[in-house]
Amino acid sequence: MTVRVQSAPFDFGAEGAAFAAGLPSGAVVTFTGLVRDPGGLVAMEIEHYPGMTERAIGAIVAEATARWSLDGALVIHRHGRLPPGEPIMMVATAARHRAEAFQAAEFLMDYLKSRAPFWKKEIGADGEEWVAARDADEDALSRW
Amino acid sequence: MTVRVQSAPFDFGAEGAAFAAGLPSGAVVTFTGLVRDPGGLVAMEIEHYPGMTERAIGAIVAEATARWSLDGALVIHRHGRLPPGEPIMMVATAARHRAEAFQAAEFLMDYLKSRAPFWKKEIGADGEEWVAARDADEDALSRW
Amino acid sequence: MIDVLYFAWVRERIGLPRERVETSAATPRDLVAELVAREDRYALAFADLSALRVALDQDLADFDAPLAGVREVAFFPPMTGG
Amino acid sequence: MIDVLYFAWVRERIGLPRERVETSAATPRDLVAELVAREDRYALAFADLSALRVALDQDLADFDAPLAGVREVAFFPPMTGG
Repeated sequence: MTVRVQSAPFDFGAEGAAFAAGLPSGAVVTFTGLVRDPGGLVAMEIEHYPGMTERAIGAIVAEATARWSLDGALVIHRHGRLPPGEPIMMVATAARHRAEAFQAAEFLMDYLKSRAPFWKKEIGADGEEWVAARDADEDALSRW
Repeated sequence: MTVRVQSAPFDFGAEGAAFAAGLPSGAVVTFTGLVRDPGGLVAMEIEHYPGMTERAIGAIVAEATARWSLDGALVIHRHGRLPPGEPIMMVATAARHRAEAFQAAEFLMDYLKSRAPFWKKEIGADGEEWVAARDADEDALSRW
Repeated sequence: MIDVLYFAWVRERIGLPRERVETSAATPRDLVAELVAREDRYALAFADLSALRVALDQDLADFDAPLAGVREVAFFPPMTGG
Repeated sequence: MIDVLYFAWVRERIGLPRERVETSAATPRDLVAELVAREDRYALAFADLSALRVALDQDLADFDAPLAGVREVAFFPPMTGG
């Protein structure tokens, strides 16, 4: 189980391939969140709470590995100023069967969205705005 | 939307990164199926039905793009003799929000498992055996 | 004349991947009955139709679907791709 | 003395990322009341507690949880990571 919190960019394809290499799993799922530009975005600024971030993500990953039979799990989350198109974060899960890998990846994403201390701010040409939490993200937790 | 049926190996990380490059999406999901070795496996032999394969996968991808708002979808499936550890197939989906990307990827997988004309045979040191279809795979279709 | 294709263990039991068959069968089920009457290897391959699938011109179909106008029939076990 | 941390727009409204506070507040809710009484910028930041979250020693907690023994309190809006 690997957790990395970093400002540096990463190549989600290379990370996914490195994650899967050598695992005995038949099923590998990756999710990657990218900076989307709905128009006029200069950058996404991501603030986090050092110390609590690693602790919260570690607890979420531990819960996922307790619920599903995983051969591996990976979480990478960036902070700082990210230009459009760059990856913000990724999760990867590996399991014997696809249902477990998919469920664990969705669980990790749902909890990372609402329980890991990151805050996104959109920097536009005309100003800045904190991204508001979506009710749908909080609601997503109730299915687990 | 890209569909490839091939005997050649592929690098699922590189394919995933190439798929995501240039897409406006915030969410990219990949699933990769690998040849798992439960012990003593020499190779996995995958037979398919040329012509029907491309037709069936095309119909499944079309159904997924009709159901979800996708910016892109990719399916690669191999046939022939594959050694343990190599990728058998992958799907990738890209969408604005993660729920759509996850659902479309799971839908593609469920239908590819049971509706695309591929058959797996395990080649072991002591003999060969066709992989039996799992009831769980057929049952998985009922949720869509 | 119709092209009949076999895959996976159906192909192995029958011993060939495809053949052209002269038939006036109205449905895949009728065609299976004609083949089974020919030789034991067909009887072995088609012993349990519930374990088999059929495609007509490369689309999954029912064993009771009409064969009229169909050029290619394929018999195979449930798919195990993915 | 307790370390109080602020993140995102809470930090921006209060104008600093962290401070040490002399307090005998029993809960985060009591601590907020003390801060709000100090200056308008705190009142602005804490105007709607339902829009805020609190962590005690880096674990999410309730605004009515006991502060006894806690060394670090953090206030912030709902998380938007992922």
